[in-house]
Formats: sequence, C-alpha cells, structure tokens
Amino acid sequence: MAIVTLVESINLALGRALADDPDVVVMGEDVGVNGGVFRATAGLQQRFGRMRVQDTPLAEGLIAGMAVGMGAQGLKVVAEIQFMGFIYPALDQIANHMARLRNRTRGRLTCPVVIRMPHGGGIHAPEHHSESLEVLLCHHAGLRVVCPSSPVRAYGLLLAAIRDPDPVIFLEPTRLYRMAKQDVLDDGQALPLDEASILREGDDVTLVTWGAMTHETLRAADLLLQEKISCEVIDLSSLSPIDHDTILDSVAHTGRLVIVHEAARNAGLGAEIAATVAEHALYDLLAPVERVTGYDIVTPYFALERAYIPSVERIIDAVRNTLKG
Amino acid sequence: MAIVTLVESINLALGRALADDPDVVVMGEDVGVNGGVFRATAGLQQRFGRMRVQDTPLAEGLIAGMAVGMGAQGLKVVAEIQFMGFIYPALDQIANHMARLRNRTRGRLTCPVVIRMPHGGGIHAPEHHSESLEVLLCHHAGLRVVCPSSPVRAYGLLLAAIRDPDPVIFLEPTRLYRMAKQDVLDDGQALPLDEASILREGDDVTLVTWGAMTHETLRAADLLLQEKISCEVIDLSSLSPIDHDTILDSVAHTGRLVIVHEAARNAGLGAEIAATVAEHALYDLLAPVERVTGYDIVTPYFALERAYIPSVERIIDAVRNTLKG
Amino acid sequence: MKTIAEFAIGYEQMLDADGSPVADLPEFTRDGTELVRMYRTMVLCRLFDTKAINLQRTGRLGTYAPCTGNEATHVAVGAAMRPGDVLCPVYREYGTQLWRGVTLTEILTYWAGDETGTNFKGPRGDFPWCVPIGSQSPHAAGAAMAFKIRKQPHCAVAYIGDGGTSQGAFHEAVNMAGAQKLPVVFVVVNNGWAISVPAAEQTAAQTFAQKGLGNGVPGVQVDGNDVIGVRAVMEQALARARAGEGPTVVEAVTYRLSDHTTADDASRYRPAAELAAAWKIEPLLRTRRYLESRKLWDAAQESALRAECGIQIDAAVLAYQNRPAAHTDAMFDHLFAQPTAALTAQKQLARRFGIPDKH
Amino acid sequence: MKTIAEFAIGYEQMLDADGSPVADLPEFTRDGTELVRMYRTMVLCRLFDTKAINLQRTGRLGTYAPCTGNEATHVAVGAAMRPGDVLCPVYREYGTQLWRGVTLTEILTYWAGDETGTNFKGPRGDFPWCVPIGSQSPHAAGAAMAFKIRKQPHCAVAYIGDGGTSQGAFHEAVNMAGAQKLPVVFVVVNNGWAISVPAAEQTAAQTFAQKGLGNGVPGVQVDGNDVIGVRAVMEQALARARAGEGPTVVEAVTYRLSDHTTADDASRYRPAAELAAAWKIEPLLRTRRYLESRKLWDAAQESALRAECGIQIDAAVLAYQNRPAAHTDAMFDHLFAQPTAALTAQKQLARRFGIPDKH
Ligand SMILES: Cc1ncc(C[n+]2csc(CCOP(=O)(O)OP(=O)(O)O)c2C)c(N)n1
Ligand SMILES: Cc1ncc(C[n+]2csc(CCOP(=O)(O)OP(=O)(O)O)c2C)c(N)n1
Ligand SMILES: [Mg+2]
Ligand SMILES: [Mg+2]
Repeated sequence: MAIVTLVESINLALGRALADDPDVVVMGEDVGVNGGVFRATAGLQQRFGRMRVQDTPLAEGLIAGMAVGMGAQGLKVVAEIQFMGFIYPALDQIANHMARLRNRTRGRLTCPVVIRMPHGGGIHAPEHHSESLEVLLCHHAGLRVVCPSSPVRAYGLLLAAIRDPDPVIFLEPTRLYRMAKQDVLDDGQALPLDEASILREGDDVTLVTWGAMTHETLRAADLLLQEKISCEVIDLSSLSPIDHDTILDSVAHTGRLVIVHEAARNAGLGAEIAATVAEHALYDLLAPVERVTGYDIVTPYFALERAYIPSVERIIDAVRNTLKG
Repeated sequence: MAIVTLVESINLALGRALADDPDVVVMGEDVGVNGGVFRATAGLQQRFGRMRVQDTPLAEGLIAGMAVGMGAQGLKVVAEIQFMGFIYPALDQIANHMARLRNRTRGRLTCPVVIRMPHGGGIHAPEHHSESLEVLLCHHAGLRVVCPSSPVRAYGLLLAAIRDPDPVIFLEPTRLYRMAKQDVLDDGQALPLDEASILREGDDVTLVTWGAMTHETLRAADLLLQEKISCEVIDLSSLSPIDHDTILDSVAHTGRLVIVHEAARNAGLGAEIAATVAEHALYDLLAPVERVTGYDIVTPYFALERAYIPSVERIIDAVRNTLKG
Repeated sequence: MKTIAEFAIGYEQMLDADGSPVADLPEFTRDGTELVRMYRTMVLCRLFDTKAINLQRTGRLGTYAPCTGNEATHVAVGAAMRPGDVLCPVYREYGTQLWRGVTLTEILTYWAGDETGTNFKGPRGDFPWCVPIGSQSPHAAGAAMAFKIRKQPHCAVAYIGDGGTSQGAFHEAVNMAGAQKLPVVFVVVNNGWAISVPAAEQTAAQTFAQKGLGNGVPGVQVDGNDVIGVRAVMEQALARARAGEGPTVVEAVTYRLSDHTTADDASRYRPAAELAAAWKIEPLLRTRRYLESRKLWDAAQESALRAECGIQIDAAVLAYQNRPAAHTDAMFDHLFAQPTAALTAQKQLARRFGIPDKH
Repeated sequence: MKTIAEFAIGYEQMLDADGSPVADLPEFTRDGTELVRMYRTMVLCRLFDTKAINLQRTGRLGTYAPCTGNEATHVAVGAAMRPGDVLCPVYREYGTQLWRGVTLTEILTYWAGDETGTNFKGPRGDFPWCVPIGSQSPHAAGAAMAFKIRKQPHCAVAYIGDGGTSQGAFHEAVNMAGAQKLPVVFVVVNNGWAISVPAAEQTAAQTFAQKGLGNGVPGVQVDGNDVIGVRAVMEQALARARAGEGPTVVEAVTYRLSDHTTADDASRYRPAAELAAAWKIEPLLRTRRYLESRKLWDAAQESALRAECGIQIDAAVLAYQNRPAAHTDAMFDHLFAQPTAALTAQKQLARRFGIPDKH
C-alpha cells in the first residue's frame, strides 16, 4: 500500500504493465530519461531499457501511426501525448486507422494500443495546454475513451486499458495529477471498463461528471447537503461507451439531472447524456436537464481559466434550477 | 436563370465570388485543370488563372495551414478538401489556428477562409469517401459550419460563407451533387448564415435534419402525409451555430421531435439538438425525442452503406414511435 | 563558406526499353524459372486490370484503381521481399500483393465495397490497402520498430506515390526510421501523376529518391519499368535494412498508363503525346524480349500464358460474384473484441431494417 | 549505377568564439551604430530573460520560455528582415520580435496568460507565438503565397526548432514553398535539445540545414552564436526569396543555455559538461569583443547599457503589472466579427459568475 498522487499511480500502473507483459512498450516525447513532463514515466526507462520505454521524435501523428504498425504486430503500445491540445496531428491515425483496423480487416489485424494524455486545464499552463476534447474521440466508433477521477481509479483503469485488446484513449485529469493522494495497492488488479462509478448516493438530483470536474461537483454536493439537498454523484469514467444504464437508473430515482463537464457546451459529451435521457427517461424527469459546461469559446489563456472551468457556484446554481422545476 | 445541379451551383457561386472580389483564391487538390474530382471548380482556372485557382501539393494540413497564412493577409481563401474522410490532417490547423486566430490576437489577425468538402455517403465510393464528421468541427468555437440541401441554398450559402469575415466549414452533400436540379439565379445574392430553414410546415411532428438526409426525410414526410400525419421538416443548414429558436418554436407547436442525421449517433450533432430541447422545451414534449442516425460503427464499405444511412423506413418508424407516446 | 555535407543520388537501370541488358545482371537472373514467374505475374496484373475495368464499366464492380504500367515495379518489389516481411501498400500495387499471396478475388471483393476482401487469407500480417494518402508510412515504421524490439529478421516495405510524398506523415516516418535505423524500405512509385497533378508540380525536388536526404536517409532511383533493376535495388535496400543499417528511399520511375481510377478521365488533363511516349517504354514488352533473348520464352508460351491468365481471372471473378452477400451483422461484429451494449442493441435494429432499396 | 543528382551543404561563420573575424565581413558591418544596436538588443534579451525567470519563480508570471544562448540568431534574423515582412515565430525568439517592435510588456502579458499580449501594437502582420510545434511553417508559406499573388516585395520568415523539424507540417510547407518558389525563409534554430531529446536522437540527418534537400530546397548552416554570420546568411536567403528564386532552409547552430522552460529541470537529462562547454562559445561575449576591437564599445558603455536595460525592463514590468485586469467579456468578444446568439447569452452568464477563487 502506497500513498500516492494520481500521476504516481499512473507511474505504478505503467511499471506494473511493463513488468508483467514483455509486449508492453511505452513511447512518447520526453518519456525516457526525463520521465515525462509530468513525471508519469519517471524511472521506467532506467528499469526497462530504451527499447521498451522510448523517446520518439517530436511528431504526434508519427507516434499514433507507429502505434498502429506496432499494435498490428501484437505489441501493446502505451503512447503518451504531452497535452491534449496536441492530439490533432494524431487524429488521422487514430480515427482512420487505429479505430478501424480490426473492423476493416475483419479481425485479422488489431490495435491493442493505449494513448494517454493530460486532459483539461486549471494549472496555469500556457496556450494549448488546457484543452478538453474528449468528444472528438468519443464520436469515433472503434475506440474506448476512459477518464479516471482518483489515484485508485487511475491505477485500475489504466491497467484495464492496457490489457484491453482494442485501442483505448486514456484521459488524465491534469489538475488532479498532484492534487490529492490515495492509498493505492499495486496489486495488478484492473477495474472494469465501460462502467460508470457512483461516487456518492443521493435522492434529489443526479450529477454526472468525469475527470477533474468530479472535484468541483463533489464539493457542490457537500455544500448542498448542508441545505438538505441530497445529490447522487456519478463519475462517468467510461466516456465511450457511456454507461447509460447507471445514469438512467439514477434519474429514475432522483428525477433530476445536472451534467457537468469542462469541455465546451456545444456538441460536448454532456449533450449525448442529456439526449439519451430525453429519449429513454423523459417521463422520469421532474425538471429540465441542466448542463454546466465550459462556454462555447476558445479555451482562454490561463488568466481567465477559472472563469471558464465550471465553478462550484455554477454547479450549485444549476442544481437549484432543477429543484425549482 | 439556369437549371443546375448542386455541384453546378457551387461552381456558379465560386465563379461569382472570384469575379466579384480579387481577394478570393480557390485552392485544393486537382481543382485546377481537372476542375475538381466532382467538377465543382470546372473551368475556373481557365477563367481566373493559375494564381487564383491553384492546385496544391497533396497535403490537407498544408492546405489549411496556408489558408491561415493567406487569410491573415486578407485573402479570402476557398479551399477544397477532396472528401471529408481526409479532413483529419487539416484539423490541427483548423482547430488550433483558423478557429482561434481572431480571438488570440484580439482581432488583429483574422481568417476569412472557407473550407469546402463533400459530406456523407451514398455514391458507392471507396473506403474513407463517405464520412459524416460535422460534429468534429461543430464542437470547436470560432468556426461556422454550414450544410446546404439544394442547389439554390448551396449557391446562396456558399456566397455568404465566402463573404463572412471568419472561417466557415462548408459541407456539400455528396449524394445530392447531381441528384436534383433547380433553377438557380446567378445574381450574387447570399442567403443568411446562422439560420435554419423550414422546408415544410406541419403540426404533428418536427423533423430536424440537414444535407443529403433532407431527401429521405422529405420522402418520409410525404408518405406519412398519406396517413394524415403532418410533419414539419426543418433543414438545419447552419450546423454551428445551431438555430435553436426555430427548432424550439416548432417543438412548441408539434410537441414531438425526430432528429435525422447520417453521422454516427454517439455524440453526434443530434445529441446537441435533443439536449437543448430537454433543457428548454421539456414541458412542450408530448413524447420522447427520437434520433434516427448512422449506427455507432465505422462507416461501412459501400456494399452495406444503404443499411447504414438512415432509411425512409427508419424515419417513418421513429415518427410513429413519437406518436405512440 | 566551407562545405560540410555532400549527398548524391544514383540511378539504376539493368534492362533498357528494348529489353537489352545495360548492366551486369544480378545473381537472381540466373534462375530462369524465377524470371518467368515474375513475367507471368506482370502479365496477370495487366490482364486483370482490363477485366476489373470492364467489370466496373458494366456495373459489376465499384471504383477501381488500375496498375497498368507499374507492373514491373510491383512484381519486383514482391519478389525481393520475404514472406515474413510486412507490406504497407497504397491501393494499386497488386503485383506485389499477388506475389505475396493476396488473391484476385480478395482484390475484387475490396473494390466491391466489401470488407471481407481485406481479410487476406495469404499474407496475414500485411496491411490492407491504404486510401488516406501517406498514412501507411508510419505503419511501416511501426512494424519495423516491432521487428527491432523483438530482434526479428523481418523488414517492412511501405509504398507511396509521387503525390503522396507531399504528405508530412511520409517525412515523419522516414525521419523516425532513419533516427532508429529501422528495417524498412520506402518505395516511391513515381508514375508521373497524382490524379491530375504532374509530379513536377508536386515538388521542386528533381528526384523522389532524394526525399529522404533531408532526414538523413539515403535514396536511389531506378527505372521502374525494369523488373530486374527494381528487384536488384530492392534486394540491396532490404539487405541493408536487415543488417541494421537503416532505411532506404527507393524511387521507381514508371508511368500511370491508365486513368487515375475508373472514376477519372485523364484525357481532361494529360497530354496524349506524353501517354503515347510512355507506352513505348512500358514494362511488359521489354521483359518478354529479354526472356526471349534468353530462350526462356516464345510466342507459344505467350499465348498459352494469356489463355491461362484468362481462365484464372474468370475463376476469380466467378468466386467473387458467388461470394456470400454482406449481412448487416458484419457492420457490428468486428469493431471490438468485446462489443459494447449499444452496439449489440443497434445490431438488432439494423437487422430489423436490413438493406433498403435505393430510392 | 550512375549519379543523377548531387547536393552540398555549406557552413558559414564570420566571427569565431573569441570575436575574431574569420571571413570577409559583409557590407552592413561597416555601419558601427547598427552593429551596436544589434549588440544592445542581444544584451536586453539576456537581461530580460533573467527578469522573466525571476518573475515566474516568485509567482508573478506563468511558465516562461527563456532565450538565453540564442540571442545572436534571434537578433540577426530580425535585423535582416524588413518591416513589411511577416514573422512566424515559435515561442522564444524575443530578439527578433523586439527588433520588429514587439514590446517587453506584450511578451510578459502573453506569458501571464493574457491574450492582449498577442495583439502586437508594433508588427501588426506578424503571427503571435506558436505553441503547437511545426504548425507555423505552413502559415509562412501561406503569407508568402499571398505576397506572390499580390506581387508584393515581402518575405515570410518561419522559425522552427531542431525538434520541430520532425513534424510533417514543416516538410509540407518547405515542399510547397519549393514547388512554387515562394518568398519565405525557414530558420531552424538548432539549440541542441527538444526539451529532453538531444538533436542527435531526433533525426539521422547530420545537419538541419539539409532538411529541405528532399523537397528540392537548398540549405545552409551557420554558427548561430555569430550575429554577423547569421545576419549575412539571412540577408542572402531573403534576397534570393525576394528575387523569386525560392525558399532556403537556414540552420543556426546555437545552444539552449537555459532549461527548456521554467517548468523544466534540464539537470535531469543534460550533462553538466555539455552546458559548461556551451557557455564558452555563447554569443554575447564574442560580439562585445568584436565591437571593442573596432573601438565601437568599451566597459563604460557596457555598464551604461546594463543600467539602461534594467530601467527599460523595470518600466516594462511595471506597465505589465499595472495592465487592466482581464474581464470575462474578453473571452467572448473576439471569437467572431458577428457574435452568435449563444455567445451573447453565455457572455451574460460568465459575467454573473465572474472569476471565482481557487478552492
Ligand atoms: C489524405 C488524402 N487526400 C486526398 C486523397 C484523394 N486522392 C486519392 S489518390 C490521390 C492522388 C495520389 O497520387 P500518388 O500519390 O502519386 O499515387 P498514384 O495514384 O499516382 O499511384 C488523391 C489526391 C486521398 N486518398 N487521401
Ligand atoms: C505539437 C506539439 N507537441 C508537443 C509539444 C510540447 N513541446 C513544447 S516545446 C517542445 C520541444 C521543442 O523543441 P525544439 O523544436 O527543438 O524547440 P526549442 O524549444 O528547443 O526551441 C515540445 C515537445 C508542443 N508544444 N506541440
Ligand atoms: Mg502518382
Ligand atoms: Mg531545440
């Protein structure tokens, strides 16, 4: 049992996967000697050598494209993209090849690849370092998209992602990297994919969120509880596929739904959750669905990022709205 | 007045824009002597020369990136991407630069650029030639996304897009390129951006769709009318921003909503429409919202594309479901 | 200003347009049956092209990308490779694929819009056709990296066209392969055109063999209509790669004697004279002449071969036409090893509505 | 095998590490005041770096990318350009930007996470800093294409780092510029490292000057710590571009004497000895020595300069710290010329909630 931060739990899971399976290869920019710009791969090249923990040239498209070629040979590539804002050059390989290879070859070739990257803002980073672009990946069939909310879940979900025989996009909440520590048992136990996790049970409103926003959302739930408003808080965890059943069950119980995400609102993943409820739980709804999201603007430079990232106040306000209804 | 196909109306609008404004430059792969693989730029290089109608090297990222550099100099670039499945290499430039340049320079530099491309399937084309990826662009603030449904609207909306001082993604419904002809008056009149258009008024159900799917949707409306089911058919036209008011007004009148799009369902643009209705028109809804969409799969090779593209039968079925409710 | 680095690009040709040897021929040419096998495959490609175009014109096949004119390059590359190697093709290198065990029926099935065509029964490790131009290059670098990590004696071969070399992905892969001395060969098939854009407008580079120089990777240009020259150059490049000496860019200079695809009309943009001149140096005739000069071939064998190819092609077309019709389940069954709940539900929906007729 | 193409890369150095001329010095060196101005700007950059790092360490600035060690290259490029030209920088070429009229306050404002810092009052046409590595290269090709279309006498200059040359976008832009003979110069600042990846691991190329050869674009390598050599090479490349003879790749060999950014700790990966050796050939001292040898500079002027720079920097910091606080409206006001309905509504929402404190 080690008390670790989220980024340290990622490091533990990577070390475990490399130790357990000779086919696992970690690659990315500065993941070697430097141990990654967030230290997620610290010490791994020293332990596993330069072939299994590789610095790549500075080219995200290349990293994703090589992962396809290596994956088709059966290697389990765990590639790091330094920040989510730099995923764009890799999207062609991810969408046109990684997500499709199994299907277009009818199972002959596969891509047991994980692509890890920091997700979201809140750390006063420079331009292009704070993006939340999960929906770009979730819309593509053939990919799984996972986003943990704590060290314990990061460890178990990353191991599950690495062991999954298909491509998984693994989004790491940047501002949780060092925020809170947890006891993480490095026992090689994976958590199930495709499942949401209920962080807190409640009766009045269902709050659905993921990644770093679980922090503000739980805090809002705390404050609301002081007014006897009981919130059920769901950590989506699996952004694709979405565990709609868990959400629908909760809404059937509470009758109210507030979705919280950092990404821009328009065509964000919250829309899919709200739409599914409008289709399958319309008669359970006691009030209109609310979305508390980033605004439909370019992610601002950090001076205004706190005005952009949904605040506890905005979440509380939305919950109150649903209770008016 | 000329009776033309949709692709011919695009050609008319491009010719008009080139003739009216010396700053307009058309560029792309095979748009010159060859006149574009769909002939959208036929004859333009002969009329306007090799500087204003340019064949580019085979690189979509380059095309979008150059458009940013040319746009910042005040040129109105109208770039063609040969098929939407080839947009990925251009996304970094579109999302990280084109959509942001005005904002990040506080208006000092702008991108008066239009990026045109065929959208959707249905023409028995090879792999990667039938994609519907509008949501990848709609999610990005700083872009407008437009999709016409007829020669007349294509002409007017393309002129509006070219004249707009900000970047516009212009999606051309591939299977409508040559399907139906219309009288198009080449009078240089633009249609308004940011507005949906009501193709048919009705009382029982609101059908929202765009691009090529307007064809199947109108046909479904025809057949349903024979059973005295009256559908209001809305052509979204502006995929970003979405003209929610027009949709909400219609739903307030009909109480029922069916959204039809060709793109995959999960995190597709239909979700944003359904979510907005669930937020702002919950009490108007007499039945759960229905989405008739592509399945959450990789766009199949063309042998199965008719099973993938929402059929008239599926639309009719969805309308019936909402009437049960 | 002092010179700190110098580079040169060599050109190889072993059989001229008349089929006369213009260089010492390599070892493998001693084996007459091997040479004949190469020629037979070239002829099969040419005849298959005609058949496929005809099927498309008569509505029995989708858009098809012909290989006519490029057969020598395609067959020579296949002949130089080993079974354990991995091929990353573009979409018209049938000669290489046939040599490696892809079937004519699989090729037709692919162009008929049926994914089962990419589930090669032969070369299980080869990548399928790659439509997004340039995106196959990193796959080859990746496969080569896997061979290096596992210390396997295999090589990857990535094709790209003259137009494709304008894509950044190609340069990224070449740079990576050079930096890590990966066992991969990048074959640029310079067939003169990228749809309607001539190679000369695609780049200022006077050769495509030099495309790797900027990234420290050597290159060689070869007459792509010379099946012996291409095989010789490829064998050297592959040997170099296997020896851990790194990648090579091989430019095969040939010509696209066909339209770009059956959806294209090259007469709109291509000078007829250029096409006529290209026909004078096409690869089949010179190969045949050379074989005849070595008494390995004669008119009787030629007509026998054409008859055999006709039979083989007809059989492949028959198998293609008799293949099971695609079922909607197929759209859902191969997305994931473990399908998601949504997929399972949508699969039922698709079954219910089936494949509607066109309206 | 006959040779069909040959290429060479030249190396230029005019001032050696001691500041002694090692070549005939170009025209512009006759103008002592110009040389002094270049040196003054170099010193300003060096001192500003120290200040900015200090501001970051004390929580008064965000992450900052220092330029220490690269000043000669940055200032020389600026001095070689003309006002009407367009600069496409990366993020640490302050010397070029200052020469072109960007202010110290704008630089600080940018690194403080405030977009107003990119609204340059000076060079209105210059691109702002470009964080997505490699993506600025096509912008320069585009600006150059605009100049060509409009027959304007301007050039575009795009910076890129040694690491950045691995991005395909760079090669795509170089290829395009070559194919169309666009008026653009690509400056590769080879400062030895891409964060923790040494240049030698980034590519097999023995120089970065050769990065354009594959795409038919000539290159030249220059001592990037030699402000005279860099300016001379840049003036030639720019003249060539303006004359319609096409682009050049200029590699400036220098060294990143700092950490990558204030968020980086180079001691984790970089040999101390390498850093110490690099300090022995850094650009400021040699420039000063040369100026002194020409009696253009002395100790008194040096201390006066440092004092003036200090005052200038303090004034800039003051202006930076006194700038108006960012208002939430600013997030919405510059997205479109015509804002959308949704934006207008969200702007009100943002006003209502303002900028919450951190919890
Ligand atoms: C990324 C991408 N952009 C555009 C296309 C459309 N397209 C298909 S083939 C082709 C030209 C390819 O030319 P070349 O690389 O020379 O190969 P060739 O067809 O001549 O063998 C183009 C532009 C594509 N398939 N992929
Ligand atoms: C597309 C992209 N990927 C990754 C990064 C993260 N990153 C910032 S700077 C850098 C290294 C750049 O090295 P180089 O090009 O040599 O420029 P230098 O910093 O040495 O001046 C990296 C990997 C980025 N900014 N953009
Ligand atoms: Mg070609
Ligand atoms: Mg560097």
